[in-house]
Amino acid sequence: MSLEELYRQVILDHYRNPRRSGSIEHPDATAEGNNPLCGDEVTIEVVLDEGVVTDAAVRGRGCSISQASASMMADRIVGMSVEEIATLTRQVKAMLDIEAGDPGLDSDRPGAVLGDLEALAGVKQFPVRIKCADLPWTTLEEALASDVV
Amino acid sequence: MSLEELYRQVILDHYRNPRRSGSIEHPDATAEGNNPLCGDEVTIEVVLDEGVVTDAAVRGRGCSISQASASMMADRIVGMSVEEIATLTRQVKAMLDIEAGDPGLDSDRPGAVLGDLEALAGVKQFPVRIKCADLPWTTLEEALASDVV
Amino acid sequence: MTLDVERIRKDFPILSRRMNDKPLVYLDSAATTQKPSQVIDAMSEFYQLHNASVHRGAYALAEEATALYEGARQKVADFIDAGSAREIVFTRGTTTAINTIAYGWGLNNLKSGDRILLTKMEHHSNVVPWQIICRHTGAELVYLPITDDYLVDTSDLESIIDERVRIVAFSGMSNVLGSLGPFAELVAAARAVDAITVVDAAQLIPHIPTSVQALGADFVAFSAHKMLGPTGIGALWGRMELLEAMEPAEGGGSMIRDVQLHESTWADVPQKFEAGTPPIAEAIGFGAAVDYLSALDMEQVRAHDIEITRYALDRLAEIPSLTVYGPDDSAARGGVVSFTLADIHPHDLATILDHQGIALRAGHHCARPLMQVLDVPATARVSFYVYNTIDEVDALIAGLHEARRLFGVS
Amino acid sequence: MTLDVERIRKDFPILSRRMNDKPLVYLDSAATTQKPSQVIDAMSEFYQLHNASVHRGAYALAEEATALYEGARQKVADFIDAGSAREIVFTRGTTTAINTIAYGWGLNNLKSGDRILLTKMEHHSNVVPWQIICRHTGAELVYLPITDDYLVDTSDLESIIDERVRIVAFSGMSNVLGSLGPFAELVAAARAVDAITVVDAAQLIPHIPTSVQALGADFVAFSAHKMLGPTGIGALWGRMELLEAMEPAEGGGSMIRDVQLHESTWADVPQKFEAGTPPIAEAIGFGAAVDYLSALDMEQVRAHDIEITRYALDRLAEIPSLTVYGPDDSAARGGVVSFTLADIHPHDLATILDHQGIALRAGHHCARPLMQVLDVPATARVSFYVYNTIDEVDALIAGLHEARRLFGVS
Ligand SMILES: Cc1ncc(COP(=O)(O)O)c(C=O)c1O
Ligand SMILES: Cc1ncc(COP(=O)(O)O)c(C=O)c1O
Repeated sequence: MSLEELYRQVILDHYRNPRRSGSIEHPDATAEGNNPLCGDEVTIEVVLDEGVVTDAAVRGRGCSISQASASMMADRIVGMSVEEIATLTRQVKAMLDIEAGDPGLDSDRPGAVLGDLEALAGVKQFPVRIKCADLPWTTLEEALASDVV
Repeated sequence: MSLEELYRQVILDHYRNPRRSGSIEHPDATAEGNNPLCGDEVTIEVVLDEGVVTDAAVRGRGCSISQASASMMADRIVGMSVEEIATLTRQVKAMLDIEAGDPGLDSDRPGAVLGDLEALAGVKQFPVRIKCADLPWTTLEEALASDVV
Repeated sequence: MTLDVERIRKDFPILSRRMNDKPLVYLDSAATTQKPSQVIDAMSEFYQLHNASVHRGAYALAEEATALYEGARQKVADFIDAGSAREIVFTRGTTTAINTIAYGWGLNNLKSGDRILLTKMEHHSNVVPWQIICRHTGAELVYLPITDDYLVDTSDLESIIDERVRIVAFSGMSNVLGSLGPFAELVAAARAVDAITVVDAAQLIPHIPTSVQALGADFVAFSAHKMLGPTGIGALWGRMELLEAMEPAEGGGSMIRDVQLHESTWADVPQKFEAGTPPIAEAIGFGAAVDYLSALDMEQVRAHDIEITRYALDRLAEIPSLTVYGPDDSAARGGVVSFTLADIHPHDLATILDHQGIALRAGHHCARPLMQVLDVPATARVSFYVYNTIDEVDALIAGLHEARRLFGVS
Repeated sequence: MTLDVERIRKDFPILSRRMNDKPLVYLDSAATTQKPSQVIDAMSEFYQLHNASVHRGAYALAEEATALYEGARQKVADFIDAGSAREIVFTRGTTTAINTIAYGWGLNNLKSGDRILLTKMEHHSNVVPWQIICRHTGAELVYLPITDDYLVDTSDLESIIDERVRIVAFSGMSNVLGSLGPFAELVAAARAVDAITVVDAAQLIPHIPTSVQALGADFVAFSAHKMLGPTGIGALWGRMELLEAMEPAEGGGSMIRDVQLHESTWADVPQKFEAGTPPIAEAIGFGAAVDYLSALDMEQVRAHDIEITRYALDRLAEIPSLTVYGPDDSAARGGVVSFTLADIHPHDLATILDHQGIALRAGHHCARPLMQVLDVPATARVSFYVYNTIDEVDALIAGLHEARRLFGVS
């Protein structure tokens, strides 16, 4: 395991230039997540249209891993349906070694499925940091669950 | 150290037939002592006439050592002045190894000074029990101190 | 013997000690048990290799310590068949666990006129915290009496328990009489009036195979040091929904989600109840202790308790003018036997036996209300555990005869 | 070096460990220190030879355990120059010690309108217990601000402290900034309005030679595990007359004189505050820890802290875009150094350094109110103790340069 694998350029880029950073005036679903032990915070807001995320915003503070993960996530989910997001979330968690079992990840072309998010794969060599990478995803799950009526 | 030295006949006799057991209607000095850790209890009442104990009563419950010590003490102090009792108390405590230094004990004829009380000497071989033998004496000190005006 | 006691004894270094030139016969396990090397070494090894603060570290050593600490929580949870490790709160011991409920639940929920139902055979740990909370809230204590055969008397339970009763707290196994609590009855009666149930399981968990889920109570408190584990740690098991609703007693680090100048929010269960640096090495020792007991098999531990206690009760019955306080029925009791012998005070008995290397307890055993019921100032008490042998009971009996001789008791 | 650190390091088994193929560089002693063999072995030996319950036993083994336990109390008393061993109450740690005052003194003496004065650099342990007691009593918290040079700001003390203030509680040494408290000023101001003073000495006692009598405060709380001792134990020192007047927080066995069904009376100090079976082996380990520190000589421990901290501060100052939070004056601070490095989050720093075997802390350090004053979500923190070397500081500096490289910080 090497630090270079953890701190890839794309991570540092998302950390320093977070995408979709800010807030949305009338979100359909929102959730705040925090990691009381290390202090990372993430707030997620999404606009939904017939089960599809049409806009998303995140803000928060914390380490490069949690903030980059949030930025990549926000960038990625716009245009995806809630079901697609659920699959993606499972895939990310599997990549982070959080969830066991076959997440339906296309192992031949993982890049095609996860794209930028693949950059988070290095985290699983650093168990202390897995929860940082995971925080935005768990918070997103909560946000989407809160919307389900 | 032998158990026979601890449980001499005179101890068992005082335990089973406590002297001056009971209470006094108008005591001049009184104190209650107890040993919260082992539960021994002693109450002492004395009548004083110009600095001399003219009557004494004890009651309590507890082990043979504490109750025999109380009985021997009550029997002994009647007729003694407060100063004489203070000396005797120091002698007893020295015998029990509680107080260091020369208590003014006449080492040639200890029996003549302490009499029956010598039977308590065996206790010092049993450190756990020293506080039992001491309880009545410390309580007596409190009773007499409470009277000093 | 059901257990291979000779092999077990080899694990306990202290059992090779001699006291007063006699082999140590340790019959005071209800006060605290001895510790096997497996437990002692687990703690030393933690300090030698893995010591770090838990949860808050961002480095590998702290992760190791955290994994060991949380692993111990899981072991303790499994040992008592808890639904989840999160239902285990590590405390300093049974006493602190009961105080945690008293302050956390009691101080925040009780009001004047409310009642707490106890039994007259409780250890001071299950009496005094409630008295303190009553003083603060105006609630009052009510006691269930004891039957002639030394069990909790539930015959008037229906008239005693009504909706004023908010808490029913009772010992799972008396540390004086050995009596096992009438769990099902008390739990059902409490549930009928929506009272919470608190089991002082300081003696129960070490001696009786227990599933807290089957027990049905709401809170169960116990201490590691009475079940081969270290001092300084115990556990409070609670039903998740109650733990979630309950306020913490102690405040401090690690139990918070956020701290502002004038108010704070709490971390999730169980951290909410674990303010400050926890007893980390002790948790690991506790885990090693339950591993040891599980390897012996708690059913076998119980069978050994029954066997040795039965033998002790039968031998004690042979001694003239000896009175045993506690049920005779092996199924209704654990391995704790209290007694008095003629007019020999229990402390004198303890001294005489100590002289022969035999360690037994004399006193009120932190149960003064029970002593008043029994109408004795004190009793002598022997208590057994996995390392005790029939030979040791024989030594006890010989010691008691020596006491009779010294005191001239016929 | 003032201390013979190479010799000292041999006493700490964990320091020969390697982490990630690098020698372990342990820079998190403010969280918990490592333990010398002398401490580890003292506890093992207790369990192997002397283990029994204290105070209540009537046999020789229990007397041995009691003598060891009370001997440890005397050692801790001597270490802080207490007037009497009876003024030492063993608790689970600093957090429990402060909660003991909060519940024992606060809950029984405070009323609506009363005030508790804290500083904005307190550890959550010295904030949250007071918030809880305020909720129960209606008292309120007031805070002293922090100066630009990271000290408690006492410039408005006179206007802030009046007779509404009943308790003044402050840290002896900040676990984030290293700042030493303005003891004399706060103690005098508190005394002038008859308020009690509580010193959170979790960092003070391990690092600064301290006489509690000279300090002049009323209560002093500290933890064994931050001064080479075991987890699971700490101490509350209190002035005898205050301890005698104070109600106990926890109820249970050993802390009573008598228990009746509806009320109880308390044992003498310190037993009154030690409900239940105490952390016995831990007390003995605590005693061994203060023996170890006394043999090193606390003046030398302090000199070593100053030397290594000075070196660290000077080296850290060489790193571009690194900010240290805390006083620069060695006389005004202990061996705790918090910092941030450019926009690299402290957790990232910790991970990068961990990769090189260096254990440091990142986070809010249980001091969120202070983080708000500093206007940072978190800091990185290194903290030193008797076993740390100048070489280890050099390793830290190299690690920080590696972090700069990885993050492309100039
Ligand atoms: C200043 C300060 N106060 C209080 C505490 C709490 O100590 P403990 O966790 O040992 O109770 C700590 C350490 O965590 C501390 O550094
Ligand atoms: C029945 C019972 N309850 C409570 C306690 C208190 O346990 P601890 O002293 O470990 O807190 C004990 C043992 O002393 C006990 O036997």
